[in-house]
Amino acid sequence: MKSLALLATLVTGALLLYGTKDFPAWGDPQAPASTYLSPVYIEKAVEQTHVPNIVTAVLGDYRGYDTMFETVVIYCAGMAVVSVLWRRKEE
Amino acid sequence: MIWQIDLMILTLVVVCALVAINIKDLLGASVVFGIYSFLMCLLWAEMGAVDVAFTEATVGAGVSTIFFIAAILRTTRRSKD
Amino acid sequence: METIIGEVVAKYNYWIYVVLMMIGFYAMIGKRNLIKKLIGMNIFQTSIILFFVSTGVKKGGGIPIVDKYQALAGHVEAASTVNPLPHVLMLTAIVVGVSVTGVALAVLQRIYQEYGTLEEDEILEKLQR
Amino acid sequence: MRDISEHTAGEDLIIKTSVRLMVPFIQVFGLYVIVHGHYSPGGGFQGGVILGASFILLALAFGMKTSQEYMTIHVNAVFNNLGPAIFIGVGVLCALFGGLFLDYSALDKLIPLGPVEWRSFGIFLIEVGVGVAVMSIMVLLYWNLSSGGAMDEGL
Repeated sequence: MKSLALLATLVTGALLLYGTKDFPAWGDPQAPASTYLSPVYIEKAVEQTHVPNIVTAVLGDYRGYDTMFETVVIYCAGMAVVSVLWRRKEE
Repeated sequence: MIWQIDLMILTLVVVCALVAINIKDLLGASVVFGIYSFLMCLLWAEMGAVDVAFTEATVGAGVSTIFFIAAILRTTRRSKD
Repeated sequence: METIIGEVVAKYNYWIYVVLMMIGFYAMIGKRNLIKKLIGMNIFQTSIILFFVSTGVKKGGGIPIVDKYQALAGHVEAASTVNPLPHVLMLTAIVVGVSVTGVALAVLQRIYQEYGTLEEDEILEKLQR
Repeated sequence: MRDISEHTAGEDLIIKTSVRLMVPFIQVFGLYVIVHGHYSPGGGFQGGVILGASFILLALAFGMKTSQEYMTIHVNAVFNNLGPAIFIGVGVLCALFGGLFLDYSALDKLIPLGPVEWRSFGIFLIEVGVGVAVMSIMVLLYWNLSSGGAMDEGL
């Protein structure tokens, strides 16, 4: 059982290591992830929201839906823990 | 970005992960997992992701470790592997 | 030879992330203790968050907090600041992760109250009886 | 002078005194992290977790009953619902004043501060909502996990 788990892990790891062949170099400013949307955020966020911390501006304004449902997820986690562990006090 | 510091922290992170899953005592495992979270926070602060590092320092290393310890004290501390 | 060294310098971070992911994955499917599985899940999650944050790194880039007056005057260039978008996405992922950990620990406490153990094979044995 | 036999592990003088000194500063720091999230690292998640951690620290040092004197279970239940309600309420208010959902510049019709300033202030409002929600949920999770659901005794 343990050797099977080790085999599965090694196969997955080898596949992922093979996949890193196509990645851009680490810290490359011209990587595809850094050229599409984020320059707009960096250059326009302060002008449009007056918030110097760009992460807060994107979190609260541009991606407000994301944060809202994330708050709902935390709320659901609290309710789930209460309903799983709830027990009445013995009189 | 200083690659010596980067490599050192990455090595320590891998060592902490290996210790956390191989130690027999579950309380020790959760404490080592807290150390792992702090090293990860250091790594993110070094990458320039200050908000993520702050969140990991409060959430991952602080509250998550306390949750693990609380649950272990309600259940059992021993583990077979 | 030089291309190999260049490849190693450019990619060694990704390889260590894959190693971390393998450790977490092995703990999830190979260990029998349920809390060990949970710690493995957290390691797996942290390695993926690490990968996402590292896609936003730019060599020589500063932190994503800019000077307000320089930015209003239009003096901020995108190349001098790291990419803030993965930070935002992973910020929510960390907080959701701790909620998932809390729910999982609650379920583990119920399992312990019911079966008196946290080992997977003993629970399966008690289920079959 | 107490007998040594009734000196249990949870009632250490040094821990009690230092926690009593530290908790107000931790709470002030949590509020600072929430309200200063526009200009420095921080925001609703981090500040909320720090505020929750101060109550968890009280529960660790003085027992769960003491922490429930400062934040009762009913207040916690109100806060649980208040956090998401602030967030969604701000979004609905924006929609009612003629903008899109969560488009804070529409609130300019309510109090004329300028649309850009309203976007900054709207981000602050929802950060407060997130902070309240995260604080109360973290305390609730700790109470439940450390007492096995009874919320009366435990760590």
